[in-house]
Amino acid sequence: MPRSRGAHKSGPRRNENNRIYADPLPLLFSHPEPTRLNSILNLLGLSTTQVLNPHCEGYFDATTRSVWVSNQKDSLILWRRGFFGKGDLSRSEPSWLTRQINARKSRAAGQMTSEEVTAKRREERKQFKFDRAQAMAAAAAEAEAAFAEGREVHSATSADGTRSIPSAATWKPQRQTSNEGPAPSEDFPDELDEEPLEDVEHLQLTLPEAFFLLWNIDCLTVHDPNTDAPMTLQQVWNAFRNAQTHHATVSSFPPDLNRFDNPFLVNYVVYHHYRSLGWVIKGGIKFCVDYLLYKRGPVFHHAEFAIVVCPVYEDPADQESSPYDLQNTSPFEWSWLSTINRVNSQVQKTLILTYVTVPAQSRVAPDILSSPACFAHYSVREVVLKRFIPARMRD
Amino acid sequence: MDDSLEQPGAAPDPIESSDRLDADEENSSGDEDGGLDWTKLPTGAGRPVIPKRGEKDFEPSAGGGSGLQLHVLDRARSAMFDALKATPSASSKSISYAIWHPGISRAHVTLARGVHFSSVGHSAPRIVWKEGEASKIHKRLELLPEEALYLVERGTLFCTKESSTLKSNVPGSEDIEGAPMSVQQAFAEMIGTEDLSLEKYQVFAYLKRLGFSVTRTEPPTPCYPSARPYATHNRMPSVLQRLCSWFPSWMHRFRRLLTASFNWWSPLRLSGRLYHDKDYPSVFKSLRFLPSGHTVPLHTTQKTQVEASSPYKIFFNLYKPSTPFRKSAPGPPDFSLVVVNARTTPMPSLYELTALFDVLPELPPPQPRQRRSTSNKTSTEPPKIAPSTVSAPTAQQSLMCRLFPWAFGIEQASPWRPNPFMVLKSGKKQVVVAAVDAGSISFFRFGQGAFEELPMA
Amino acid sequence: MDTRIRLRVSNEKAYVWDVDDITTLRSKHHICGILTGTLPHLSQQNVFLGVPLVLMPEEVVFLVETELAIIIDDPRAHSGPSAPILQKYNDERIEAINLQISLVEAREAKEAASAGRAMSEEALRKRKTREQRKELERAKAAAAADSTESHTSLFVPDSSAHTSEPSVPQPSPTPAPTTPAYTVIVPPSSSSLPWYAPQTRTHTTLASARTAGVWTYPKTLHERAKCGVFRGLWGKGYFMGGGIKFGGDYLVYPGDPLRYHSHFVASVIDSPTSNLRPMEIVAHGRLGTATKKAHLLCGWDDEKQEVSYFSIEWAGFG
Amino acid sequence: MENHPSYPALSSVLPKYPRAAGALFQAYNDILFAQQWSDVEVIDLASCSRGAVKGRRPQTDETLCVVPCSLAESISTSWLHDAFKELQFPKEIYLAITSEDASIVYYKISRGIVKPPV
Repeated sequence: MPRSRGAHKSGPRRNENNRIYADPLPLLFSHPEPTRLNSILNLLGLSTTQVLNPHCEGYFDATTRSVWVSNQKDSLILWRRGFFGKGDLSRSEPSWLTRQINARKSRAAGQMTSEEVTAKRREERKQFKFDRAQAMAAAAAEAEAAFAEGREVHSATSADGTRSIPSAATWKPQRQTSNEGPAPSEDFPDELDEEPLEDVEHLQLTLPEAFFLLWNIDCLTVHDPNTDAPMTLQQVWNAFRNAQTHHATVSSFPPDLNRFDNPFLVNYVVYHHYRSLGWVIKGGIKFCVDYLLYKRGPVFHHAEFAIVVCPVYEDPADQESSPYDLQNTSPFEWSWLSTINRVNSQVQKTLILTYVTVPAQSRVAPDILSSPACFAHYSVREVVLKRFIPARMRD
Repeated sequence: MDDSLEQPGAAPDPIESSDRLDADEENSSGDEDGGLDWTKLPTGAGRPVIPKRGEKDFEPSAGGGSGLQLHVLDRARSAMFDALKATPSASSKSISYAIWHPGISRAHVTLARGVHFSSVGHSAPRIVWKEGEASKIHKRLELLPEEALYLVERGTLFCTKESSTLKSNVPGSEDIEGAPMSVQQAFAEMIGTEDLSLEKYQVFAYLKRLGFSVTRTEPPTPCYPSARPYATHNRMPSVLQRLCSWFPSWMHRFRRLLTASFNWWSPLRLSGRLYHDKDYPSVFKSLRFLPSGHTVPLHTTQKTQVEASSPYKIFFNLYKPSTPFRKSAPGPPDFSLVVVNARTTPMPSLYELTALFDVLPELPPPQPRQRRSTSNKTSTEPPKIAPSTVSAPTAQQSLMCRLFPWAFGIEQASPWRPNPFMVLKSGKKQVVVAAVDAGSISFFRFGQGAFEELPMA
Repeated sequence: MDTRIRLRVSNEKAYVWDVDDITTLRSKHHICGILTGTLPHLSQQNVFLGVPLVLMPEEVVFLVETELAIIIDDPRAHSGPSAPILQKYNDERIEAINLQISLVEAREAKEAASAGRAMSEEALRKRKTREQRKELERAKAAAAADSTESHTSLFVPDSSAHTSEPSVPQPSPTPAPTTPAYTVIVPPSSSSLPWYAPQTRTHTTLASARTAGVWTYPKTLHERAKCGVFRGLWGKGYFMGGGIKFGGDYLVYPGDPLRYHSHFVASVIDSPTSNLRPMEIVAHGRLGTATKKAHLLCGWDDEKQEVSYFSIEWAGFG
Repeated sequence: MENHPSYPALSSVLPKYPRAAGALFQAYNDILFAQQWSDVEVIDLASCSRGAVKGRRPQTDETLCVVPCSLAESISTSWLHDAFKELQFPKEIYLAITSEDASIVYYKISRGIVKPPV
């Protein structure tokens, strides 16, 4: 365990998580009861273990460049066995419907919903800041007056000051100023609550996630949204690369499919690299990086590593001719490096620059791009970034 | 689990707050530069302690500040200006003397006194012309420009500028030649020589003030003592290495890709009855077929290769104050440092980083974390580079294992397995880059990642 | 007399050596620069630094353009003295040293007399050795204490005190044993050197300095943008410090950074059409919120020669 | 996509600006369903080639303007200026930045120099 942060979770809850999230991939292995025949087969190198493949289903959506899994059973499998996808209306696992139902129940019972609790907490925080600012201004005015009269001046914020400045630890909400929670009866007539809730949420898989599930472990079928028909691997291969047109600059629309710098390919290489090493890899926009790496999964620990994907063209000519506007292809300015490093060290994540080489068209013939065999020509390597503090490196 | 941290206002973590207490302008909390409280500057003798940071206001009140604000500001400013008026000086019994020779960019030390010379200066043979005599080679003590400038500005070296005609006759220093140099003149004339930029000087002085010994990595002249710590490590091909040069380890790792049997439309075949290890670790292992790691060759075209003019050359060797240092025979450095001007040079490219890593030694695995009851601020620091262990058996063993994994019956796991997170966070090789923006220095450590060697599953 | 600030330029870096100039810059012109020299009596730390003050290039451009400062080509201003001038200078130095020595001798004689007994030269020598030994022990003890408490101590012991390898060729000349100790001053600025001649090496405009190859900043659109933004923010009464460490180009203070926290981290955007990645907004917004600053995007329009500002904050929801 | 309950409200703008369609779709759903804003409407923001969203946060009266953009795009200060202009210079606009994993973050952009709260 990297850090003891997860330790505050109560034991039963942790055990529960260990049980629910025991499997790192949607595939399951069923080991039959040991029999004499089985042990003989095992000795011969033959396996009697059954592979249980869940065969989940999703729809390709070109607009959001993702695959939607709307079937609740499949969503649960994909989330619980390897943390694939994200609820499009939730922070992680799709929970929108449950939250709505709970909110209705809370309202009916005259309690606050969790969203309202959050809103109230933010409101209180605001009030605290306001109170503190007021107290500081008053202390400053007092000091000012003392100075003007030639009396001894106490520092506005020091402990020996005559006023106490509220701190986050000491401040208490004076009075419930707002968001008491709405009255149960009038605002929400009963008949409104009777209206059935439609689950508008789906589990959204990124294209690399979908391709990983589909291509490597064959536990996902992607359907064409127009025909409803399952797409072949070759169709998926083309459709996912084609979906990257939003990256393209307008002038060269639509972009040439046979390019090594297709953003889907570059991202897939990174995604596959970390998945194959056993990491759970999720998007990192909140921390201004491309990906976050979790050792077992987001329910267990904070992410240890923050990944910035840096594509490196083997041949600068390919970059010049590129229809794509790939990010992070040039070395960063120092101010940008400090920015992202600061953001991530504030939340105790180590920043990793993950370099993906983009094969030169002159070295590798582009017709290899017609199949995933092209992946053999990319390479991934990491550079670990950390601030160096000489004063702390003296002994 | 990251939910609580996703909001940008999330409370800063304890590690960063301990940073904040670090009484150094390394401080991460924000606007410390130029914002120090000079009124807290220790004045008298004795060992001063950290002056507390002054409490600052949010903003001046209307009209440029209230009476009290202006008063406090005035006090802070005069404390600062008073401190700046101090002149560099030393007792005549402890000051050293040198003559600056612009033609060779060296200061010839004519009188060396004090502890500084145990880590500064080197011996250089020079032809000396004496009147009426033939030329003779004398060994003499010389300073590089950064060494001379540093000693001059702290007032421990009195430097004059070479002149054939001018002689002084100051008591106690009868043979001083030339005109005295001010600190200002030393800045104007010594910087810009022998590859010394202001940025490099600022980094040098910063580290010297912290007690580090700092030497040039690339000897400017053959007589300059060179650490050359890596030559034996990387440049002497062993029998083993020569044997393996035609079969690099990365090829072994990805040999499946090179065989016709690999089906790119179906990389993982689990359905067959013959598949022996039907469990998650084997599945993940079979998924590791994409080339990764720094040993995979980096294909470049002519244009992307690191140019000779790249500023990314290791310039200084750093020795911690606690490392025994002999200036005539320096050992392997604790850190290797590159200095760049942050305004004109972006961070290094992958090609530049690769070139840097190529000349650096592999680090021994990080030491187990020292648990401390109060804080564990050392936990994320890189390991100490113990020079004696660089070529220790562990390093060789891991090399062997990486070259001939099948002989050891292992594919990925090396015997080198301390806390994998520590290894992943420090990297196998490290280079420190100091990026200087008009005098403010940011130090970053770039580590060569090794994720492919330490899978999680 | 020209009261403009004298910026001593060498290697395209501008230094201010006169403390009075540093005072004027800060108090009158709201220009901070960065102190970069070692403070003579606090030479083992990096928190408080001394002269010279190094200016950011945009500070230099601003000061010269507004005729608040002039550029001096410093290497050329340091001509060598003629023999008579140096002779005179050295004579004055010797005179000052002799004065110092006689003052010390007078004080010592007085002390010796008041001690009630005249010491033999031998006794004096012994006392001196004793004192020196004590002093050394004190220093060692202090250094040892320092190294054990290095986390709380700002002042680093001189490491070289522990190792005392003799420097390779020990130069022979030692001061005559009879000369008493006196203080040797290393002149900080060159103004005290009679042969320093800045008057003849002065550039009052950027154009003149550029032609002479002494100062060429700004050369690019980006550098022009930085100068334009700096001038714009200065004109609004702010103080600016370098911001690279903090995720931008400048830290922007509402008053002297000695007394006020910065309100913004500012980043310079070269032109209205320069690419702005949404990820930059995320990062800057996030970092600002965590450090109680707002982020300021400062967009330069080179044609109109004006700056437009956008402030970024976290939305507070989502 | 066409079967999604919010498609009818977006159908006028989504096909018009295909490159920004994903970001708008995501932001609109998040605001309506996850943030639970009221009086949510989509408006055509031609100068930025996309639709924008207006609405009120729960229990507030102020109408806020949200401009969606995807992490993969590049914007500029003139883009920001155009957005302000076409929205008739509101006090601030909220940039909804979307990522393909369905994550979304909101940042408030104000014109001019707006100092942080004390």
